[in-house]
Amino acid sequence: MTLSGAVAQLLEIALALAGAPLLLGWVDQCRARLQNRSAPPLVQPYRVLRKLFHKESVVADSASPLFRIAPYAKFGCMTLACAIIPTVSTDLPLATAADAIALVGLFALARTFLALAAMDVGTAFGGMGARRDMLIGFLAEPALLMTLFCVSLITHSTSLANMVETMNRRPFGLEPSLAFAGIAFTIVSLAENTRIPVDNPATHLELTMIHEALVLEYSGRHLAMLEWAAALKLFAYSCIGLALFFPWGIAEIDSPLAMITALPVLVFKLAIGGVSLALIETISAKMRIFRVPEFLATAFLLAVIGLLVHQLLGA
Amino acid sequence: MRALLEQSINLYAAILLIVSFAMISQRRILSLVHLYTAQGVTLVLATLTVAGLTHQPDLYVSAALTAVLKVIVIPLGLHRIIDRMNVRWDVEPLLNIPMTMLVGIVLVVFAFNLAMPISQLSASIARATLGIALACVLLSFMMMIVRAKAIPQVIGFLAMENGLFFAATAATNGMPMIVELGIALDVLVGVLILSVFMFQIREQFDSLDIRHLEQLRDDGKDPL
Amino acid sequence: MIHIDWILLIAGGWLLLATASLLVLRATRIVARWIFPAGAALGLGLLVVALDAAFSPAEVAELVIGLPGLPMHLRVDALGAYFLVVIGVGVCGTSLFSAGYFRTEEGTAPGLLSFEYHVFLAAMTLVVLADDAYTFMVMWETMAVSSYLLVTANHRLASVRSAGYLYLLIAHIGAIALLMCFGILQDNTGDYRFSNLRSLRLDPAWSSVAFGLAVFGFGAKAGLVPLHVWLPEAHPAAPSPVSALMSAVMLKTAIYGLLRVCLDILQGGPWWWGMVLLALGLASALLGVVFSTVQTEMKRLLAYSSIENIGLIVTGIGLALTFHAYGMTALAALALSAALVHVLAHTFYKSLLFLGTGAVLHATGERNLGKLGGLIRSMPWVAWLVLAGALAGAGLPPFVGFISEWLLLQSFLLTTILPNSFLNMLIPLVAAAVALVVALAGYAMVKFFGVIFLGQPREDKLLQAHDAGAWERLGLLWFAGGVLVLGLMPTLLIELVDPVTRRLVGAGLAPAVHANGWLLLAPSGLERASYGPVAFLCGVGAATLLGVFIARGFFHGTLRRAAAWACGMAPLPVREQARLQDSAEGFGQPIRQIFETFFHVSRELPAPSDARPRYRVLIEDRIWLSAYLPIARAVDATARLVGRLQQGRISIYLLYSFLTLLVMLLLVRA
Amino acid sequence: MTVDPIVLLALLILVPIAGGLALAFLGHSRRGPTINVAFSGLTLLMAAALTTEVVQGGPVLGLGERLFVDPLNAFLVALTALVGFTTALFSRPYMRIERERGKMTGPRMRLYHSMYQLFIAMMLVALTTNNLGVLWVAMEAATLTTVLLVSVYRTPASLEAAWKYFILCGVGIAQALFGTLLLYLAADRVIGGGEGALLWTHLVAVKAQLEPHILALAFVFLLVGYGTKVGLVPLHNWLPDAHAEGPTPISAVLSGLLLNVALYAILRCKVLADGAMTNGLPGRSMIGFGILSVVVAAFFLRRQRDAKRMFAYSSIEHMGLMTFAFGLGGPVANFAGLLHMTVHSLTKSAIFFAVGHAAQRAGSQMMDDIRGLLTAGPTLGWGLLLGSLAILGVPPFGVFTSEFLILTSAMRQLPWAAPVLLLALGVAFAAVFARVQSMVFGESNLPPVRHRPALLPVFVHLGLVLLLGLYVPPFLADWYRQAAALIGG
Repeated sequence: MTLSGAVAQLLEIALALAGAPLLLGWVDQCRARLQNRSAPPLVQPYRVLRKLFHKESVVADSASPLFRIAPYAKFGCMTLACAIIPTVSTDLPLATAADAIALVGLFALARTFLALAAMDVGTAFGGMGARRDMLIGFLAEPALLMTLFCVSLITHSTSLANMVETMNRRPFGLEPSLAFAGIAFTIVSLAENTRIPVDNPATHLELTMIHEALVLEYSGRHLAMLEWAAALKLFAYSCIGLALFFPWGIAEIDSPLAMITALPVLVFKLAIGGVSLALIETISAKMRIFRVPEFLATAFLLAVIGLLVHQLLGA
Repeated sequence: MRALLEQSINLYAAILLIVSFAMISQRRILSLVHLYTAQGVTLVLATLTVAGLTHQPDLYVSAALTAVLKVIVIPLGLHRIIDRMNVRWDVEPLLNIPMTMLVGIVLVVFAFNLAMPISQLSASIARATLGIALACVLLSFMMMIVRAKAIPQVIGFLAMENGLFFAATAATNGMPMIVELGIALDVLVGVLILSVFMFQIREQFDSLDIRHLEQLRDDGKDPL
Repeated sequence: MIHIDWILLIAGGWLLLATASLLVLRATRIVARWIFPAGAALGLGLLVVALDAAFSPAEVAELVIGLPGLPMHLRVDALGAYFLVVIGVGVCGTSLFSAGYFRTEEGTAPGLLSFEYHVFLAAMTLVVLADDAYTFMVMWETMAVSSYLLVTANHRLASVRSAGYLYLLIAHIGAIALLMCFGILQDNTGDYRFSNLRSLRLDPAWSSVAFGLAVFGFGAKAGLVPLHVWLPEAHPAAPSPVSALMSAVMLKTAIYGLLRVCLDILQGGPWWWGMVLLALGLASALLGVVFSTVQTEMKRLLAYSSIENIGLIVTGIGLALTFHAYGMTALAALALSAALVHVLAHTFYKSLLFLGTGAVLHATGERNLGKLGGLIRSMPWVAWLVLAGALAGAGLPPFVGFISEWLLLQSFLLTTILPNSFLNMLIPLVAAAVALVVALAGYAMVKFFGVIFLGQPREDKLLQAHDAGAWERLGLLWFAGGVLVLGLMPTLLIELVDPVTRRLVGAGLAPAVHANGWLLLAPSGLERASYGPVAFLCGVGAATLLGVFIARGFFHGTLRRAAAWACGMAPLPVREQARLQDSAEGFGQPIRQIFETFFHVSRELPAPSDARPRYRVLIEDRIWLSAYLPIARAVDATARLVGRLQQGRISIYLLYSFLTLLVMLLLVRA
Repeated sequence: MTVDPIVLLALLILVPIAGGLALAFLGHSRRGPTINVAFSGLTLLMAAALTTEVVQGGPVLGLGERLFVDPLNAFLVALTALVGFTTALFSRPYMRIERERGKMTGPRMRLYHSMYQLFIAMMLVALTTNNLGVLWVAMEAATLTTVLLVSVYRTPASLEAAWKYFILCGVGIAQALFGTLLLYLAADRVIGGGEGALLWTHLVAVKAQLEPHILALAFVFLLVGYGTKVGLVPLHNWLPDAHAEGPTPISAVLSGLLLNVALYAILRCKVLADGAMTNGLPGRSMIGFGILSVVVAAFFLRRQRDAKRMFAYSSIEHMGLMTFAFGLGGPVANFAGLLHMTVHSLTKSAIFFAVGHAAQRAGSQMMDDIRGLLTAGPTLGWGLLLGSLAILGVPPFGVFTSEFLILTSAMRQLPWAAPVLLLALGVAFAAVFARVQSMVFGESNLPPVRHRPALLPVFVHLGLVLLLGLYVPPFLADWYRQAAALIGG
C-alpha cells in the first residue's frame, strides 16, 4: 500500500459520503426542471438528512436488534462499495479486498439485511416490501453480474481497478458487446436504485411501494442512515457505469497527480449521468409490479447476449 | 426266429403308438382305462421279447413288475375309483378331437425327426423304437393338456410313464435294476397318493372336474 | 500408528458405540449424555486425523474380512482425506447437537436410533476409505440402509413410511447402476481393487457407458435431477440431526464417488462428459432453488436447497472435466477447487440450518412455515446462529458460501478460448444460470429466515418456545463458527483442496494463493481477480461503525418504542396483526408466477360468495408426474400382463411345459 | 475321530428314514415335535461329521460306488441338514399352535412329522447318490412326500395346490426320466450297459466321449424336467401355490432345500453335457431360463397380496439368478452361484419362519392384514425386515455378495443380459419392499399367541448370511472353489 494509494482511498470515501446526496439533489433538480416543476435546491438531500438526524427514532415494540442494526449495516456496505469502485483513482488499497463479483455480493448483503429488517416488525407492508425487493434483487443481481462479466471478458480480469485501467488504456474501438452490456446496466441501475419505471421514490401509496415499503417502519436517525445509504448506492452505481463504460480520465497508479484532473472529469460525467437519469424518469411511466420481472429479464438477456456477442466475434 | 422277434418289437412299438392315438380320440373314461390296460400288456410283451433277445434276467423281473402293476393293479384301481365316484360319463376335451389328432400327427413327425440321428447311433436291437417312445410321451403329454377331468389326466400321466418305460426297455435294453425298482415303487406310491387325492378332491369340490381347481391364480384384479 | 489405522480405529469406535447403545436401549440419559458426546469426540478425532492425512502420502490397509481372494482393501489418499474432513466436521457438530436433541423418543427407542446413527457414521467413513469395488458397494448400501432406518424412525406416520420407501428404492436402483458400472470397470479381470481398475485401459465406448452409469448411480444418491424426488420427502421425514447428516455429509459421499470414478479411476474422458455433468448440475441447481423458494415446510425448503447446492457442485465438477479433457489443468483445478470448497461450505451451513430447524421443531412442534414466526425473540441463540447459516446459504460475503460461488464464477470468467466453439458459446450461458441460481438462493434464504424467526408469531404457542439447550447450542456454534472462520480464511480451504486437485487434475491453486499471503484469495494472479474477506469484513465493519459514529456522535435524536404503524388505522391486536403478515405462500408467490412452467400447480380458490373462504394451492413436481408415475404405471401394466401367465388352469400350465419342451427340442435340432 | 466316512454316510440317510418311521407312530403325541427336532439334530450331527471328513479327507465313495460325496454335494448336505434342523426347531411351536387352533389333527401330525423326516431323507439320498437313476427316484420320492405335506391342511386351496404340484412336477420329472434314459443310452455305447453306465463318477470320466447329439437331447429333457422342480419360468406354476398353501415350515424347506437339490441335479447333468458338447448349448439355455425366471418373477412380485406367495416368487427369481450364474460358468460365476445357493436357502427359510409366525399371529397370510410387526414383536419385525433386505440383495448380507459377483461378471460377458437382470432386481425390490415395509412398520394389530415363537433360527440364519457377506472363512471358500471347479469352473 503506497501513501498515494491510501490518500486516494480516503479521498474516494470522503468524496462519496459527501457527494452522494449532492448527486441525488442534482437528479431531483433536473427532473423537476424537466417536468416543469419548481426545482428544490441542490442541497435538499442534506437538509432532509439533517432533519431526520434531529428527530426521535420510533422503533416498533416487536422489533429485534436486527431491525436496528440493518440501517447501519446497509450504510456500511454502501460505503465500502463506494470505496472499492475506482472513481478518481485506480490505485486503491481496498480494491483487492473485493472484485466485481464481491461487489455484487456486497450489494446483495445490504439488500438481504434490509429485507430481513423489513420482515422483522411483522407488518403487512414490511413483508410485502421485502418480497418485492428480493424479487427485483434476484433478477437484477445476475444481470449486474453479467454486465460486469462482459467487461471482464474484454479485460480478462474481475478486479475493478484492473478492469477500469484496461478499459482506459485500450485503444478506442467499438465493442458491440459493451453496447448490450451498457443498456442492461442502465436497466439494472434503474431497478436497483428504485427509480421510475420500476419504483417511484416519491410515492406514498403503499400498494405500489417497493423501497418505501421496506423502510416504512424506520424513522429518525435510522431512516437518515437509510436515505444516505440510498444516495451512496446511486452514487456507486453511477460511478461503476461511468468507470466501466466511459473510463476516460481516471488516475492510474503511476500518475498520482492525475487525481487532481480526474475529479473535475468525474463531476462532469456525473452531472451528465444525472441529467440522463432524470430524462429517463421523466419520459417513462412506472410499470406494474408484475411487469418488473419482464423488464429485468430483458436486462439479464441483454447482458447474456452481450457475452455471447463477445464470444461470437472472437475477441 | 431272432429276426422275427426283433421285428416284433417294432410291431409292439406301433401298437403303442396306435393306442396312444386312440387314447387321444377316446371320450369315454372307461375305454381310456381299457386302452391303458392294453398299453400295459403291450409293454409286458415287449419287455419279455427284449429279455429273451438279450438274456437279461433283470428284464424278466421288470416284465413281471409291469404286468402286476400296469396290467392288474392300476387298471383295477382305476376301475374302482370310477365305480366309487360314478364318473363314467364322457369327458369334454378342451380342444376338439380332430384338431388334437392333427396336432398329434405333427408331434409324431417331429418326434421321429428328432430321434432319427440317435436311432442311427443306437446299438440296441430296436433302434427305431426311440422315436416312437418319444412320440408316445409327447402324445400323452398333449392328452393331459386337453383333458378337463382329473381321471383322464391321470391316465394321460400314466400313459406317459408307459412311453418312458418302453423307451427304457426297448431302446436301451433296460435300465439298471435298482433304478427300475425305484421307478416302479415311485409309480405305485404315486398312484396310491393320487387315488387318495381324488377322493379328497371329490369330497371338497363335489366333482372331479379340474376346472374347479382354478382358484389359485395371479391374473385377478390389481392387488394395489 | 499411521493415519489409516487411526481412522479405522475411529470407525471401529463408532461401531462400538453402536453396540453399546443397543445395551442401553431405553436409557435416554446415557445415550444422550455419554454416547453421543463420545461420538462427537470421535468425529473431532477424525477431523484432526484427516486434516493431517490430507497432506500425507496415500496409505493402504487390508482387512481380514471381505470376499475370499478379495479382502477388504482400504486406502486413504488426498481425495479421501478431504471427504473424511467433511465427515468429521459434520459428525462433530451434529453429534454434539444430538446429545441435546434426542431427549424424547422419536418413535424408536433412543438406543436403537443411536445404534443406527453410529453405524451410519462408520459406513460413511468406510465408503470413503474403500479401495475396492466390493467394499465400496457394501459400505455404500450399509450407509443407505442405516440412513433409511433413521429416516423411518417415526414409522407410525404414513408419510414417513412412504418417504422412507421412496428413498431406499431410489438408493437401491442407484446402487444397481453402480454395480453395473463396476462390472464394466473391472473389464472381466475379476479383480475389483481400485488400483487394478485404474490401471485398465477401457475401450472408449465402454468407459462412456461406465461414466453414464456412475452419473446415474451417484446422481441418485446426490439428488441430481431427475433422480431428486426422494430428497424432499426423506429429509423432512428424518429427525433433524439425521437430516443434517444426510444432507450435509451423505450427499457428499456421492460427490466423492463421482470424483473417484470419473477423475481417479477413469482419469477423465471426452469433453462431453463434462457437458453432461454441467447440464445435470445446472438443471438440479435451478430446479432445486426454484422449488425451495415456493415451499411452505421448512425442512422441505432446505431439502430443495440441498438439491440446488449439489447441482452447483456438480456443475463445478462438469466444468473441471471439460477443462481436463482439453488439458487445461490450471482451469480444471480452479473449477474443481470451487466444487470441493462448496462441498465443505455446504456441509457447514446446511448442517447449521437443519439443526436450527430441529431446535425450532423441538421448541414449537411446528414445521409448517405458515405457523411459525417471531422466534428471534424467544430463541435468540438459535436465531442468530442460524442467521449466519442463512447468509452463507445465500452465498453472501464474507461467509463461506460466497467463497465457492466466487471461485466457480471465476472459473467461468477465466475461460480462455476453448478449442470448441460450441462450448465457448455455452460457458457464458452457464455462468448466467449460476448467477441466477445464487441470487434465487438468497431469496429462498430470506424467506426461510424471515418467516421462521422474524415478524410476529403466527401462533400463540410460539410465545412459549424455549431456546436451545447447552448441547444444542454447542453444535450450532461449531457450524456457525466454521461458516464465519472459513469464510474469512479461504486460503485455508485452498490449502486443503490443493492436494486433491493435484491428484485428480494435475494442478493446484496453492502456489498462486501462497504468493499473496493468507489473507487474500487470488488464485490466478492479483491483477486478474482477488478477494480478501478479512479486509472486506473490516471494511464493512469500519464503515458501519462510522455510520454509528456519525449517527450517535453528531446528532442527538432520542429513541422511543411504540406500536408498529398500522397504516393509519387503530393499532390491531397482536394476533390480528400477525395474520396480516406475508405468509410463506405469499412470499413465494412471485417466483411461482415467474417459473410457472416448472411446477404443476393445482389451486382451490374461494368464490366471492363463500361464507368460509378457503384458499389452497398444491405445488407438485412435473418430473414426478411426467416421469415417475408413468414408470410406475408401466411396471404395473407389465405386471398385469405377466400376471395373465398364472391363470390357475392346470391345462395351461401343462401347455407351457409342453411348449417349452418343444421349443427346446427345436433349438437342439436346429 | 476314526469313524469310517461310509458309516457316517449310511447313517446320514438312515437316521431320517428311521425318524420317519418312528414319527409315523409317535408324530401325534405331545412329544412329537420334539422328537422331530431330535432326529433332525442327529442328522445334522452326522452331516457335520461327514463334511468334516470330506473337507479333511477328500471325496468319499462307497456302498459299491453307489454313494458319493465330493465338495459339491458335501456342502449341500451340510446345508440341507442345517436347514432341516432349524426348520424343525421352528416347526415345534408353530405346529403346536396350528394344532391348538384345530388346523391340524393327530393323524395329520403323524403324517406331517413322518413325511418331514422322509423328505429330508430323500433330499439326502438325492444329494449323496452316485447313480443318476437313483437321483431321479429320490427326486420323485421327495415330490411325493412334499405333495402330502402341502396338502396336509386338507383345505380346498391346499388340495388344489397339491394337485397342481403333483401333476406338474410329475410330468416334469417324467421328462427328467426320459433324459436320464437318453443319458444311459449314450453311456451304454461308451461304458457298456449295467449300473456303471449311470454312475456319475464313471460318466464324468468319459464325458468327452459321449455322443453329443444324444447328450443334447438328454440335457434338454433333464433341464426341462428338473427345471420344473427348480421353478424355472415358464415351468414354475406349481411353486407359488405349493408354497402359499402348505404349512410354513414346508414352504421354508421347499424354498430352502428342494429347489437347491433340483438345481444340483441339473448341475450334475450340465457337467456331462458340457463335456460332450462343444457348442455351449447347456450354458446358453440355462442363461435363457435364468433371465426369463428373474424377469417374470420380478413382475409377479408386484401383484402379490399373500405374504408366502410373494416370497415364493422371490424364490423363483433367485433360482433364476443361480441358473443364470451356472449358465454363465467360469470360476467366478460358479463360485457365486454356489454361494448364492447357500445364502438364499438360509435367508429364504429365515424369512418364511418370520412370515409364518406373523401370519399365524395375524390369522391371515394376506399382507394387508399384517401391520406393525416392529411394535408387535421387535424380534419378529426385525427378523422380517432384515431378512427381506438381505434377500433383496442389500449388503452387508451374503446375498449381495453373490449377486455382486454374478452381475459384475455378467456385465462384461453378457452386456445385454446384466441390465435386464438388474432392472428386474429393481422391480423386485420395489415390489417386495413396499409390502414388507407396510407389514413391519406402523401401529400393530396383532394379538399375542400362546407359545413363544422359535425365532432363534431366523437370527441364526441371518447371522450366517451376514457372516458370509463380510467374511467367507477360508475352508469354506476353498470348498466352494473346489465345488465350482467340479462343475466346470
